[in-house]
This record gives sequence, C-alpha cells and structure tokens, in this order.
Amino acid sequence: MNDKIDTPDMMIYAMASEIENFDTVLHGVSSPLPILAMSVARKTHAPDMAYISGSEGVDPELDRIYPSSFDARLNRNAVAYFGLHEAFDLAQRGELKIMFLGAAQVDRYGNTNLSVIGDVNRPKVQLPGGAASAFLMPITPKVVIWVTRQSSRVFVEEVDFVTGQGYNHRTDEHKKNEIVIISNLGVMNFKNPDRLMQIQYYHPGHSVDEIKENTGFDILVAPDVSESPVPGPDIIKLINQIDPEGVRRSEFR
Amino acid sequence: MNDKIDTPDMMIYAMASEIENFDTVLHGVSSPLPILAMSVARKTHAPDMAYISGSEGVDPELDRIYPSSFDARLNRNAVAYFGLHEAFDLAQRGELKIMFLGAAQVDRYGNTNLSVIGDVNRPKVQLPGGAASAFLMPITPKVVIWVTRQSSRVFVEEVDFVTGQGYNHRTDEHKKNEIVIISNLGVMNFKNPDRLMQIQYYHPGHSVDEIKENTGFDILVAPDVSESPVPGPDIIKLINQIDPEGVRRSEFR
Amino acid sequence: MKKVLTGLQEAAGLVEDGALVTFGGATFSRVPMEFVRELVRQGKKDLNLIDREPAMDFDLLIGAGCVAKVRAGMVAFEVFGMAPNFRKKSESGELVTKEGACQPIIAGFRAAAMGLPSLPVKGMLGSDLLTISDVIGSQKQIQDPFTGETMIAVRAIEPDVAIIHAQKADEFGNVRIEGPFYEDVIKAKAAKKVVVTVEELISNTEIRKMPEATTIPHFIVDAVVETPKGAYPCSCFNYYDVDYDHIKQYLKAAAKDQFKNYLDKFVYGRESV
Amino acid sequence: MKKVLTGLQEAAGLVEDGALVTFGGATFSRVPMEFVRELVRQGKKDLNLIDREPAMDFDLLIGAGCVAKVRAGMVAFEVFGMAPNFRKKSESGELVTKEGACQPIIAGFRAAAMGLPSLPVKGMLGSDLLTISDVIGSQKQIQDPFTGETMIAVRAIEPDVAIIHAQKADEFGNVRIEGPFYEDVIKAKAAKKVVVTVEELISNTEIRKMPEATTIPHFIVDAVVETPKGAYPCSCFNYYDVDYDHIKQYLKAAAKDQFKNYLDKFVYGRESV
Repeated sequence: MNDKIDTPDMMIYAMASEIENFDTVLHGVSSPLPILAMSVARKTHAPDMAYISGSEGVDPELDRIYPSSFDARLNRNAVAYFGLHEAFDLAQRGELKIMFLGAAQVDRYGNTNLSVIGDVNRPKVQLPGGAASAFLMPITPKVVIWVTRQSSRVFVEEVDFVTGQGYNHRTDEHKKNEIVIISNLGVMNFKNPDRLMQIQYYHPGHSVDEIKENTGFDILVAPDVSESPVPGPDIIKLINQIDPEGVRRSEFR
Repeated sequence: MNDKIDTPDMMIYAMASEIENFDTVLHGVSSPLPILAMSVARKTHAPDMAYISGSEGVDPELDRIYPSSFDARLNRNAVAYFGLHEAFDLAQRGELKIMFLGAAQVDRYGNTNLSVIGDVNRPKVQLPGGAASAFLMPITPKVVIWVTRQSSRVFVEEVDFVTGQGYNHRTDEHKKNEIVIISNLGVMNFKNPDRLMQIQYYHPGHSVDEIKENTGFDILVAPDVSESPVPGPDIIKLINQIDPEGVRRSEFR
Repeated sequence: MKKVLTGLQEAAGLVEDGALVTFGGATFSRVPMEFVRELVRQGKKDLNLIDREPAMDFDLLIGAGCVAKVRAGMVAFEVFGMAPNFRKKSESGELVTKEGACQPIIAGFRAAAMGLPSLPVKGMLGSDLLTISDVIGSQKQIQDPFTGETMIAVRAIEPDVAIIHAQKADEFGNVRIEGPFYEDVIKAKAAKKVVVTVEELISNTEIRKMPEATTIPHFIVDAVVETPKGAYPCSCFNYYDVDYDHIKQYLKAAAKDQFKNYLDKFVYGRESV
Repeated sequence: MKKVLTGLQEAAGLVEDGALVTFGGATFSRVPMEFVRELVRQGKKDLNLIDREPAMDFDLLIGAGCVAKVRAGMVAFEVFGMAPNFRKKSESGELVTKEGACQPIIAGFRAAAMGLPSLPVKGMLGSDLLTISDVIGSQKQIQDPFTGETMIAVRAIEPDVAIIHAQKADEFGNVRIEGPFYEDVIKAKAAKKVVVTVEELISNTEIRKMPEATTIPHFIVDAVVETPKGAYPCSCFNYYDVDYDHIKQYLKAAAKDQFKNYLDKFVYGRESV
C-alpha cells in the first residue's frame, strides 16, 4: 500500500476511473468531487471526453474550482456554452454517457433519496431535493452516485422516499443502465443478474467487513472484490493544483 | 382621384394599413410586398411595431429589398435575431399578431390553396407549397393574404386543396381570427356574421363590378364599401427608395 | 419598439401578492438579488416561487415571510449546505414545498415558451416525485401516439412574472446576457410579464452593432431597470464574482437566529449591497 | 475532443443511397451547395430530402436524378418562381412529393433534437395537409392530457445526415454560424450524422476566445470540411452575397431543356463554382 491517500482524493480517483475516453459527461450543482474527477480523467486516460459543465461551459480549461459548481469562472476558455436543457435533450437522445449524482440515502436496489426523511407532507428532515436524479437516473447509461459518509443510516434497507430510481423501480429497458456507488469506504456496483448492490472495491485502509458493518442491509460481495486502485502522485498533485483551498473537503466536515 | 398609383404600391399601402402600432408582425419567404408593407407601416403609423423578418432580423434598419426575402442583408442593423421556430412559438402563444401569406386559389370561406391543382397524388399542377399557411392561418389573430392577379380562376367556388384553413374549416375558437384578402383590384374581408368573403374596398380605377366579374363565386359587398384609401407621394417615394429596382413588380409579370 | 425603462420600485410593483414568480440565473450566478430585496422591502406576501436550482433568492424571501409555496428541483447553498429558512419553514409546515425534478421544471417553462399546454419528457418513471406531482397536477403518464412509449407529460409553467438580471440592455428591452444563459431566455418567453434588471444601460445604437449578442428581444420584455450590482452577493459574469464571504455571513445569521438583523442591515438598511 | 476534419469526397461518402437528408440554410442563404454538387458527382440515388423551405439544393439534386422523395413546406425559387425540376418530376410522377407545413417540419426536427418521439403543435386543424400527413404517419390528432385541447402530435424527424454550411469551425467540429441560424442548430442536434462545410478553418485557440460564438459544439459533429465558397451561388453571410444572376442562368437552363449542360458545366466541370 502507498502513503495514505486522503479520502476525497481516493473517491475522486475512483470517480474519474468510471469515465472512458470519448464519453460525454455532465456534472451538476454542488459537485466539487465530480468536477475534479472529470478534470483528472481528461488530463489522464480520457483526453477526448466531452466535458459539459453545470455552469454550461464545454471543455473549459479549468484551472481551479470554487464553492459554487456553477461559478462562471469554471468556464474559462471553454469551446462553447451548452445549456442544461440542451444537455437534458442529449440525455433523452441517449447521448449523455455519464452523470454524477449525490444521495442522502441509498438502498440495495440503487434507489436514492435526496428529498425527505419522514413523511413527505410534513418532513422530519427536509433534504435539499433530487435536482436531476429522477430524470437522469433511469435513462443515463451510467450514473455514478457519490456518498461521503457511508453508514447504516445512509445505506438503508429501504429509502424513505424514492427520488432516484433503483433497478426495482425501472422498466426492463432501463435495467441495463449502470449504477455505481462510490463512498468514503469503497466502490459498489450492481453487476450481477439480480441487480443488487455488491462491494467491488474497498479503499486502502478499509475492508469488506468495514463496508458491511456500515451498510444497513445484507450487501453482496463481488467474486473479484479487491482493494481500490490507488492514484499516483501525479494525480494527487493535479487535484491539489485544481483545488488548492480544499473545497473538496467541505462535504466531509 | 389621384395620379395613377401603380398596382403593387396600392397593394403595399393596403397591406401596411392592416398593421396597427405595437403589433408584432412576421413576414415569410418570397415576400417583397409584405416586407415593403411592414417597412411603410413602421415609417408611418406604426413606429412601435415589432418587425420580425423571415431572415430572422428583428426591427432591422432596412435600406433596400432583394429578390430573396431571406437575404441576410435584410437584417441590416437589426436589434436581435429571432428564429422562425421562435416566431412560431410566439404564434402558438397568440402573441404573433399579423402574418402575410400568399395564395394560388382562395374561396368564399377564406380557404387558400398553395399545394396542387388537380389530384394531390398526381398533380395536374404542382404548386410551391403552403409553407406556414396551414399552421398560421387558424391561430394568428390577423392573416393578410395577398393575390396579385384576381380572376375567377384564382377566386374559386371551392379550392382544389385546402392548404390554409378558411372559416368553414376552423374551430369556433379560431373563427374569431381575421382574414383579409388584398388583391390587385381591391380589399376583401369577412366582417359579417357568416364569415363569407365581402368586398370592402375597390382600388382607384377599379370597381365593385370588376371585382365581382373576376370572382368565381357570389361575393358579398360590405355595406360601407368604398374606394381604397390612396397612398400619398411620401409613401410612394418611400417604396421607391426601398425597392429602387422594382423587385415588387416581379410577381405581377 | 416602445421604451420600457423604469425604476426598481415600479418594476417590483408588477409582482402581486400570491403571484407565480421565477428568477433568472442559478444558485449564486446572475440572480436578481436587488429585485429580491425590493420584494422584501415592499412586503410581498404568499409568493409562489418556482425554479430549477435556486439558493439565496428563495431562502431570503422565505425567511422574510414573503413566500407561501415553493416548487424546485433543489434548494441548497451548494457546498455550504442546506438553505436554512427553506429547511426550517418546510419542516415547521409554514411553507408548502413541492419538490420537482430539474427536467420537468425546465420542460414546463419550455412548454409555456413554446405556447404548448404540455410537453413530454423521459425519465421520471418509478420516482416518488411523480406521486407528489400528481397531487399538484403538473405531470401525467402518457403513451406516445406513434411509438407507444410511456412518457411523462409536463404541464406548462407560465410564471406571472419572470425577473432576469442581465449585463446589458437598452431602454426598449433588448437584452444582452453574457456567459451562461441558464433557462433565462426560456423563462422570459414563458412568463406573462418579464422584468430585466441590468448592470448597465446601453444605447440602441450599441445594440444594433451586434444583434447576435441580443439574448432577449424587446417585444417580450415589460420592464428594464438599471441596477448596478443587482446580482450581489451572487455573481454577474464579466462584472463581479460571487461574494462567498457574504453568503457565509448570511448562513451564520440564519443559524444564530439573527436573520432579522441580517434583513435590517442588508435589505432594509441597504448597507453595502 | 477528437479531430473530425476530412475531405469533401469522404464526407459525402457518409450519405448513403436512400438516406433521409436535410441541408442547412434557407432558400438562397447559407446552403451547402458544394456538398450538394459533390452528391451529384458521386451519383447518389433515391435520396429522401426534407426541409422547411429549400430551393436550388433540392431542385439540383432532383434534376440530377438523385432524389426519390421530397417533404417540404415549400419548394420554390422565391420571386423567380417555381423550382423547375421539382415541378416537372412531381407532375410526371417520377418524384414522390409529400408537402408538409413549415411548423410540423420544424417541430419534427425539434422533437428529434430533444430526444422525444413526437412533439405537439397548434394550428394545422382543417387543412388537407393533415390528410397527406396521416398517410405517411407523420402527424396525429391528440388531446392535451391536461387541458383536453386538440393538438397535432408531430413525429420526430431524425435525418440520417444533416449537412450545414457555416462560416467557421475548428478541426474538432466547434462551429460558428454568423448571422441567421435558421434551423441549423436544431437539425444538427436532430440528425444521426452531422457534416459541416466551412468557409474557413480556425484554430481551437481562436474558438476558445469566444465560446459564446460557438453555435454547434464538437461532440455532435461528425465531419468538418474546409469548403471556401461552399454555399455558392447561395450567400454566406459576412463572406459573399447571393449570385442572383447565376440563379437566373440555372432557371434558364432548366427551362430550355439545357439542364444537362448546366450540370456538365457547373457540377461535373466545376466551372467557376
């Protein structure tokens, strides 16, 4: 194992690894980790990806990130502007390959909740809302969900409210699309016939058992489960360059 | 009566008179007369109209016209571009007040034909097509149809093909919208309870009888029928300035 | 073209109590904050706010007691966390919150902009958000008439007033937005009335030099108000960046039950805004 | 971004016999005429052409025997009158002509651009054009699910190839259209493949200086071809105006049964084009 890698950086690297070259990728609001992941992918293994910013810039020469993921400075030297409604049209055409989304709760089927804890008409906890989740989750070829604090209160038996649709709430057509969950402990996917959540990677310093303990349901384990690949120093350096002030850590406080 | 006014200029003046101040007006393809009418209206009684060119310029400082009504030079010093699909959206919202359309045949109900003479599947005469007629005729508050050669072959008992919808092919909601027909002989409208074509004006040098003779059905006569108002020399001068080469006469050859 | 230049007070007068209102921009970018503050000063009541991803504009109006209903894809302060007044009043029941998803909200604006009663969208199926939407009648499951595909028809959203903050406009309402547009053009086309606050008034002659830069043409704009720093503390591209410190100050005030002090200082008192 | 710069012959190779094809521009403005001539030179067959208001592009391909079907709102040479080959072959039955109306054609492109199977439009009711459209399955009467209003659903039009002539692009396919866009951006989004011929190649560095000027982003463009005077005898705004004399010459040749001579001279021989 390497020197200790910061959790945000581990997650960013895992998220970047989900992007393939030539993919068209969009990030949304409140998304320092996705922005950094897209930036890393573009500078390393996916130089030809199409990068669509939530702030509407296409393939900007991003030099740093800001607390707002819509900060217009993120569009520096972009090649074009492309509005969110246009990106959503692209998604409806099946041409938006990857989207990154958050979750306050997630269950074994990949359902996410970003709406409410408790009754929707009189919420115990009002969450910020699912933004594009309900629209993009089922129709996007690959959705990457990031969760900064895996626990059995977040990885629950059943979400209080289905904001984004897991496999049990999908039409057959959309069961083919991939969901990947990247947490502070590891990487989970649904690459099994029943489309149930399984552990694919545990981050260095963590383990299958630790992930199981921090999951509120009986999570599966992929036959080829292994330790997560670790970012090299060049990648850590790149992340630090783009985020010198550590905006990426704000979600971990 | 005045000095003899050229027929195109009479028609342009009559068309311009249909525009009120603050109206939002669009012209389409192959439309020298509408362009000149809109230009005259704007320089005289309707200075605040919104002028949307078929070439997409908004309120251009039009200095002259060209054989193509989409010539980009028509957009000189426009305040904005506004695409046809945007103008059509405006029409669907009921905010496009006036449109000018052509017709190869027209009948007593205001139906127009720009499609075919004879059978549609094996046309005796293939006409150019109705362009926006079928879409705009029923939903636009006022449609002005211009016809350069009134005759009983053009003003027919029944059109061979309904391209643009007259009052007998409209829903009640759209029966309220106005159709005005401006020909080389006079001005016809449908301002009577039955929504049937009636003569409102005859151009100087022409008469109610001449119009009747050149109409293939029993055309009504408005109770207040009169000679068409005649453009003053300033207006003729303006038309000549904008169309020094007489593009407006091409439809009359 | 007719002149539509007016003052902030007069323009805010176009917003009636109970009106369905949307604002331009997104989270902290090019939001018409000075107009929002004027709504607070005029003591508007029962506003029905709708937007894709609002932040401080909604929260400020909610905190000031101007809002009865909210429909949005997400209301949050980005990495700074939850929108404090939105959360508090949603949980207390003082505020009716109907969460939408971004696409149906955008599609609803687009339907209105296109003059259509509704517009179909994909996705959405299986989400509990559809159940909420059914309740408010904004979304229905339909089959496409050609393919039979199940789609969600989204009802048109026609705000009573859309307020956009832009960089430049002339006195007739020819508006230039610089940088990202968000849904501002769509909102302007969708709304019954459109108010545009601008950093800078420019002449019509200037506008005519670059028609391609005009984002919203005059005939859909009802009022233009010269409002320098009109987006502050949000950003206005090419003019100023987000004042993240001010936003933290806002959150701190709300967290410490000093929101009234914030209003006194920055809204009623107009200090440094 | 990947490089998509290629030659005219290779790009025209993307158009297969029988393909559904649309061209950018309108009547005599910014139409990709050099690409059209290349299609003739390559002897394409049975093309299925669709556009709102085409003129010489359609007529030339029809006259050269490349076209099986046409769907358009209007095919004409503006004040010069009818499109001669279109008229002749429609009347002789050699050409299947299905007249549409501008709005359903635009709406069909928009539906495809939006990834929707269909899109509703207003108007149309009572027109015999609906009968023709029913036959080809492109339009159906529906009731809006919320208001019950009768609407016409227009089936999406997804061209196999859309060819756009633009002023500028970089080698990756970031395209700048100057002046009116017509439906070019919509068509590019709607089509399966997009070819852009340009007056001038510019560098990616140049493109990045003015992102707001990029009309079509690289990821929806499949081929860029440097084609100076590529719209001639149609106009290309900021580069050259319509050559109305050439258009009259074309019409005269067609009228005098000398169309083959025209093709030999201006298409196969490439004289002065």
